[in-house]
Amino acid sequence: MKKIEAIVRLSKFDDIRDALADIGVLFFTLSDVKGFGLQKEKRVYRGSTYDPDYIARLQIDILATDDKAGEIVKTIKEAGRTGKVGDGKIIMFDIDKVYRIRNEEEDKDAI
Amino acid sequence: MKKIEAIVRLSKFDDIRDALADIGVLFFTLSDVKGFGLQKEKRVYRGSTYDPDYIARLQIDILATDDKAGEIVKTIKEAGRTGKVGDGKIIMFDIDKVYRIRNEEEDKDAI
Amino acid sequence: MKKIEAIVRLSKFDDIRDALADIGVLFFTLSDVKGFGLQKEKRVYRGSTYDPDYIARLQIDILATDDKAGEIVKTIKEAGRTGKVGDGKIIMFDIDKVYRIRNEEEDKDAI
Amino acid sequence: MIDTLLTHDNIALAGDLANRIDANTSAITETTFLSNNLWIMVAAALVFVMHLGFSALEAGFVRRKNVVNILFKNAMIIAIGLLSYWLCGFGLMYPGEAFSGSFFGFAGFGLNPGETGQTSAYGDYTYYTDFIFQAMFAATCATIVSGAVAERIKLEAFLLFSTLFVAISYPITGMWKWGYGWLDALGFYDFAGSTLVHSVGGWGALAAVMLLGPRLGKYTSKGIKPIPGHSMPMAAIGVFLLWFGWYGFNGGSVLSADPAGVSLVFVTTSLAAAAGAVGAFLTSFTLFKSHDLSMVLNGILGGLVGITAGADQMSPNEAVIVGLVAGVIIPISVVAFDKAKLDDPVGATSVHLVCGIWGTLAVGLLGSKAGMDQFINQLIGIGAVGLFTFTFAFLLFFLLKKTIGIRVHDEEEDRGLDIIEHDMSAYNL
Amino acid sequence: MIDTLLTHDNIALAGDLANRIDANTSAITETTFLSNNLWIMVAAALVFVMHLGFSALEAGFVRRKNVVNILFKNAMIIAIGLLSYWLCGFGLMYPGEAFSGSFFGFAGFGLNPGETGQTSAYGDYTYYTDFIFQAMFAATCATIVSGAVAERIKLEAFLLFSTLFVAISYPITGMWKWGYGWLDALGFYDFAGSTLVHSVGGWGALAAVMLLGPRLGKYTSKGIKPIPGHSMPMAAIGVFLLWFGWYGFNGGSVLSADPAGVSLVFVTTSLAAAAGAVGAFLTSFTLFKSHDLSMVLNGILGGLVGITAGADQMSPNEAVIVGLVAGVIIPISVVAFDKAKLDDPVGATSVHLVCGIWGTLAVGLLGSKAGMDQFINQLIGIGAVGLFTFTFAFLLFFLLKKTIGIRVHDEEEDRGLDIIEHDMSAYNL
Amino acid sequence: MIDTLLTHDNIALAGDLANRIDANTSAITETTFLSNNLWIMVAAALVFVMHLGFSALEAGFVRRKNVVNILFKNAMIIAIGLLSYWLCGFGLMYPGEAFSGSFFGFAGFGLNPGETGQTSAYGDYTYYTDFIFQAMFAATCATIVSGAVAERIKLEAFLLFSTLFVAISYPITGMWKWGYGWLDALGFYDFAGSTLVHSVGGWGALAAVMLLGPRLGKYTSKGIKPIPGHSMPMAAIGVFLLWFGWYGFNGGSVLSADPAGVSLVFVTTSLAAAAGAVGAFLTSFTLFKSHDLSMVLNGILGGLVGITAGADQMSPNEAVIVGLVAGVIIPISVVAFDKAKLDDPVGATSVHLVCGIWGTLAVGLLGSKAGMDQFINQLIGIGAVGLFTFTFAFLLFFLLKKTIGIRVHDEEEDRGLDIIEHDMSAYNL
Ligand SMILES: Nc1ncnc2c1ncn2[C@@H]1O[C@H](COP(=O)(O)OP(=O)(O)O)[C@@H](O)[C@H]1O
Ligand SMILES: Nc1ncnc2c1ncn2[C@@H]1O[C@H](COP(=O)(O)OP(=O)(O)O)[C@@H](O)[C@H]1O
Ligand SMILES: Nc1ncnc2c1ncn2[C@@H]1O[C@H](COP(=O)(O)OP(=O)(O)O)[C@@H](O)[C@H]1O
Repeated sequence: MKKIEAIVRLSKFDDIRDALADIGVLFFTLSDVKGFGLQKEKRVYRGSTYDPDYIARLQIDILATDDKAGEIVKTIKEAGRTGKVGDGKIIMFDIDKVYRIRNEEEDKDAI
Repeated sequence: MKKIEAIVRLSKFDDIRDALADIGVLFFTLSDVKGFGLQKEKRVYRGSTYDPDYIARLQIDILATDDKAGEIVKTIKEAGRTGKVGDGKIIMFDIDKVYRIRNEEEDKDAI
Repeated sequence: MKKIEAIVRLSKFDDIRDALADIGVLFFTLSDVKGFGLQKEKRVYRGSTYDPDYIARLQIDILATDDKAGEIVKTIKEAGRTGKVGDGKIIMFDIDKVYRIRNEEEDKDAI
Repeated sequence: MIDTLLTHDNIALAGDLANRIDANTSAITETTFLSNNLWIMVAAALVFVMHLGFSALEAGFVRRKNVVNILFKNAMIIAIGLLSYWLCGFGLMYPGEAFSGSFFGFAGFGLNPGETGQTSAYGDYTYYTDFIFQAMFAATCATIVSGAVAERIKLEAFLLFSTLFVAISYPITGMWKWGYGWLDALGFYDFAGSTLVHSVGGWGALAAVMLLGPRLGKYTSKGIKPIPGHSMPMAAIGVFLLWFGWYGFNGGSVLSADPAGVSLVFVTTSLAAAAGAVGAFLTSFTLFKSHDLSMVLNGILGGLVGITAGADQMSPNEAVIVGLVAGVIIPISVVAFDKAKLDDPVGATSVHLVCGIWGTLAVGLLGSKAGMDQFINQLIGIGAVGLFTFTFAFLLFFLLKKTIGIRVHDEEEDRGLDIIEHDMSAYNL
Repeated sequence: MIDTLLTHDNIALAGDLANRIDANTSAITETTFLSNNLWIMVAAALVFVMHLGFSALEAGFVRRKNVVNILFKNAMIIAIGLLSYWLCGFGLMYPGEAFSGSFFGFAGFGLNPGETGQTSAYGDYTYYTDFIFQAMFAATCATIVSGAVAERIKLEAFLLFSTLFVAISYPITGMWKWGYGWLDALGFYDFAGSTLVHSVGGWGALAAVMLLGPRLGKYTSKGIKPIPGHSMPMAAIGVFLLWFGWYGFNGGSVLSADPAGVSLVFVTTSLAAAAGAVGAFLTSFTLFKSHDLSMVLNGILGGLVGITAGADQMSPNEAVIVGLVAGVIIPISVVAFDKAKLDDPVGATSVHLVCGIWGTLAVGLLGSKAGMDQFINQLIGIGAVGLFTFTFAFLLFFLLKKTIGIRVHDEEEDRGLDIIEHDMSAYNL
Repeated sequence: MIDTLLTHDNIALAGDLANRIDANTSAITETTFLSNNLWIMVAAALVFVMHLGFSALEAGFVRRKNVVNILFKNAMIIAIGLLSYWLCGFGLMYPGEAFSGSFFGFAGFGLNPGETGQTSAYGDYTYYTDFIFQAMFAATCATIVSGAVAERIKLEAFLLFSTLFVAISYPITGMWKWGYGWLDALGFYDFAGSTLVHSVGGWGALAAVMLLGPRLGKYTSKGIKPIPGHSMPMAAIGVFLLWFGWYGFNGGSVLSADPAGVSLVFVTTSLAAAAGAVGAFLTSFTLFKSHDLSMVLNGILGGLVGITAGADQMSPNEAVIVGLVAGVIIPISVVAFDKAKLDDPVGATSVHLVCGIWGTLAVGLLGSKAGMDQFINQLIGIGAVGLFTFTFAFLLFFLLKKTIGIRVHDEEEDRGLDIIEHDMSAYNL
């Protein structure tokens, strides 16, 4: 089993969610994160212009079976792309175990 | 060493924390996440009923030694269970290294 | 490739960021987390003294190539240290793949 | 001879007494003038509070990413409103007797109290009190628009629109009734502005909403996707402050501190607001099986807008009916506008336009002026003011749309107006 | 003959002058009436602001998940309060002279100003002014309960309770003193309602808290686990607004704009509030070694509640003492209620009940009415009103508990009332 | 004989009429007194609202971690302000005729209305009204300091400073002009306190900021790093409430309800605030290419502070100029203070000190008092008050710095004052 973590633009989230739904991925976990990266924003406060250093982003965590993982990555990449600096990153890594708290299902059954 | 990530109900957090304390796990990291899953909630705003898509959940991250990990998972599963859809997931995966920032302790000593 | 996750003090974040910048690490992802650990704080509300259980902390996630990872950990440890209980933890683990959403770059090129 | 002397003295004495009586009489006039004027000034300050109320309500009903923008607009509107009313609005709305019964008039730019403007000769209050009370009203109509167009309009377009709307459109239709124009001559009645202020704002909002289109993602193929406001407490605080300010809006519209008149208005205003809350509560619970705070808040406002046209003509019992009906209207109207895909984040069209129309009609149906003739006059007033205002607002927005553009790009809307137009966030660490 | 003529003329002239003097005299009466009435109306509007103050304070002192609920309750309370006072409350509280000295009376449903109600013949203000000022007070007692039962009460149960509490219980005990009932005849003194409004609300709150039980997780085996309010700024804004509104609550209770009377009340009210802050600051710092904002805010309110019974009887110096003692009481009382496991999220029982009692007793200890007799009368008043109100509230809540239930399920409480009762959140993106 | 009798009767009759006329005359005096007094009391309540305005504005402009602290300070300031003004401030500021034209005087501790203080013999309002209106002003100057020193000052040091500043420094310079001291004799003019209140607060703020140093991380080697306030809505609500309160601050400073006077002041105050918004909007957009809400909010306040010295002397057109200039000053001044590394989180020095000076000078340049002599008098007043206040504040802060310390440790500043000083957070779940 894989865990996929994608750091994406806020504005692309709806597209990504719809695209994931299209390939049958309806379950995932989302969190608010701050991305420090290439993309910069201008801020002005009381006469001083500055760069807030980070941009608000969303992190999507998806647990997936090995065979499904590639498709999920591809889907996020396509739906999340604007082509401009700041589109974000996806990582994927192996996990040992998945448990469903509700019952005794594990691993593939629990995803 | 293992990292355990559990996505749990807000309402079960206190029980889980107490249960973890009972088995000696007092240290962990918590974050607010949004769970997209089977469980749905009803919302009404200005005459339109809708589904907010997600439910607020908590993610508990615990670093544990290999021998302790199983017990932790079991504890969370028991304390976090209501039996109704939406109880959440636990994953477990291997990590290479743990460092304590305060001093030079590493790995098991740092947990 | 490695993923490094560091749980650090809010007050040390600026130092850590500057130190990371000095070694060329300008990109990372930050999130707000709550740390349950050794460090305690006193709170008083309406005549009752209590312990809020957790302390607000920041989690820094950095993707790094295997050769760079050690230096990053060292940098965070040094810049994040006060020597007092509560400085936090760093973990490191292997990841399979990194993708850049913006284009088709992968792995090292995507970091 | 002594007698004669005495009587002559008497005459002198009587003359002296008469003078002293006259002095008293005019002192009484002055002190009554002072009290009446005081009330209108206090009422003006209360109407000012409504701008805070609107700001808080609208800020509460938009998303976090557009909060600075709505506050910026509201802070500028009150400024623009006061200044443009000083520049020409007051002159357009109160052109003077010479223009009685007409469609248009102008007393000239700026303020000119003349010789007697600041004395009791001017009326129950001074010229400057008159101005400031009216000026506080003026900006209201633009604030109403502000809420309806929130989260997607370009700042410059909105500020331009507001300036012209408050400086030209509002005072012209205001003059028709309050400036003794043709609607006044006709017998149209609108005590404190259900039509002249609230519907005017509502028509402007409707025109804008039609030309702007809905917020991205509101009306999807799968149906309506509500976009909840970012802070219910802020919205609630706004509504309470509006209610508070309404005591000045309606109470001050008696244009004196007449105890019988103002106290009746306080009672009708209060009861209508309360009944509006209950009406919206029951209706929205019946329709949606939910205790929707945003509906109750709008219901209160609906009740207040509804009673505004006839606050001095209704008995307490009638005020309860007016408010109750307004409260019932609100949820139905909000849903209807949504069905028509007219996206109004704060419900300004339902509250100010629909309940404004209801309140104006109510004067023909209930209260001391009720009657067929009055009802027809009310209809004419509603229609005429609506036609003029909607046309004005529509053409102006259309012109702006074709020139500088009225709507931000989708990407900008997505990112939020706070960052795009103001380079700042409403909330920070 | 000329003389005779002249004198006859004189008589006519004198008659004329006398008429003009009479006209002046009655004009003076009217203008004084106008000003007095104006103040009571403005005071009514200020008391209205207190409902905003309560809403903000209570919203600030509850958790995020119960904010919509508390706002909904407060918006409905003011509506219900005004409407039920219109329906029967006013008639129960001011049944008329026929019921002087008695325990109960009723003037009939609805409002009936009669022939002279809207004229100066009615008093220093009109009948409608009288009604609206009193009506604004009435809802206050239910708002006080609202804060104490927050975060766990069922909405329907609360709304039912509030309606009956405001419509029946409050006016009956109010009548005992302000409606010229038996307590008034006895010599009990309660200027603006330390007992009749605040303690009444406080007794209701106490009964409710006893029957409801504490919020989940508040009193654990390991001791008290405080549940901090979600927004201190909102609570602070609420307290400032309450203080502001109190100028109407106490100042208006002079029932005229009498300069000496009202200005004294402004001073005593201000100084008591200030001293309450200082008292709570010092006491809570001494006891808890912390600068607890929530205590200082409650201390201000304690000072205000404390001075309310004798705001017109105290010198400024005495007002400082009354406020200081109230401020000292607050932290001690809050802790005592917590020790007794009576969970009151906003401190309503400490502020309104305990300081209400203190303030009422203070009239017998300090100020121009101080004395043993007065003190005993005060005790009788406190006891009688307390007994009646507590019994009424307890029985009503008990009945509701046994029928529709008064408390949400544990799971629902955990999830928060906003989602459970209102299907919405207070804060959104 | 009959004639004689008649005439004698006439005399008696005339005497009777004269008595009745006299009774009317004094009744008129009383009723005018009642109305004037009423206005000053209402104005006092409005000035009270300014403290809420300041609290909200300052809370909005600081970071989340220092919100409880700023609210705590503001709640204590109004308490301390009222109590210290009761204790000695009023006596120092209005020492009585005996001290006319002098630099210092003292009427004694506490309040002493004397025989006639609560009657019309005292003036257009009662002694207690006088006190409460003035007392509300007094605390303002400390609140101004509170914003400038936010996020880093020690609570105890600040409370000590405020107490002495309000109890001693403010009334002494206030006495120079309003207490009929030497500046009044000289011809210095400051209607409602551009200098006596706002600049005084501003000088105190400047001294404190100089001795405290900037917040950590504000001025870095890479330039200025702005520290955005945590809540723009709260700041905006604060500014609207300040504007509202200003109608009492300036309107009440007419010291009667004189219709001509107060209504002019309402108009000039409103237009200056509006022009301040526009001035700040245009200037900050020109300079920074951004629609900076915080600048527009400060611009409104700048306009209000600017008009305060001459609100009764300016025509509406002149008021617009005064406000516009103040609005233009704001962004320039804010940047200048930042360049000088004087860190003032809320812009108190720019708003209250700089615009206070501008407003005071404006009386010599515009309006009915304009002229070279007046201009010089204004300069003298600004200089004298500034010198005294700055010296007092600087020495006091210096003393505190050397004794108990005025600044929290870096670590504490980093953690936030809410946890460090109050063991609590402003926002919770
Ligand atoms: N090395 C990294 N480690 C962790 N997160 C990263 C890293 N590099 C980028 N990110 C995350 O990805 C986001 C987007 O990256 P950015 O460099 O702005 O543009 P792009 O995605 O086009 O390369 C960043 O805001 C940050 O959250
Ligand atoms: N494939 C997945 N990837 C990541 N998170 C998931 C996944 N499936 C479920 N979750 C998380 O677990 C939570 C609970 O899952 P849900 O499907 O609602 O019920 P249950 O736990 O009973 O299966 C979700 O809200 C989501 O946060
Ligand atoms: N076993 C653990 N699993 C996950 N997070 C942990 C664990 N132990 C500590 N942490 C995180 O590290 C933070 C700091 O740890 P703490 O025990 O307070 O002090 P120290 O870092 O000095 O050992 C905690 O607040 C928590 O967020």
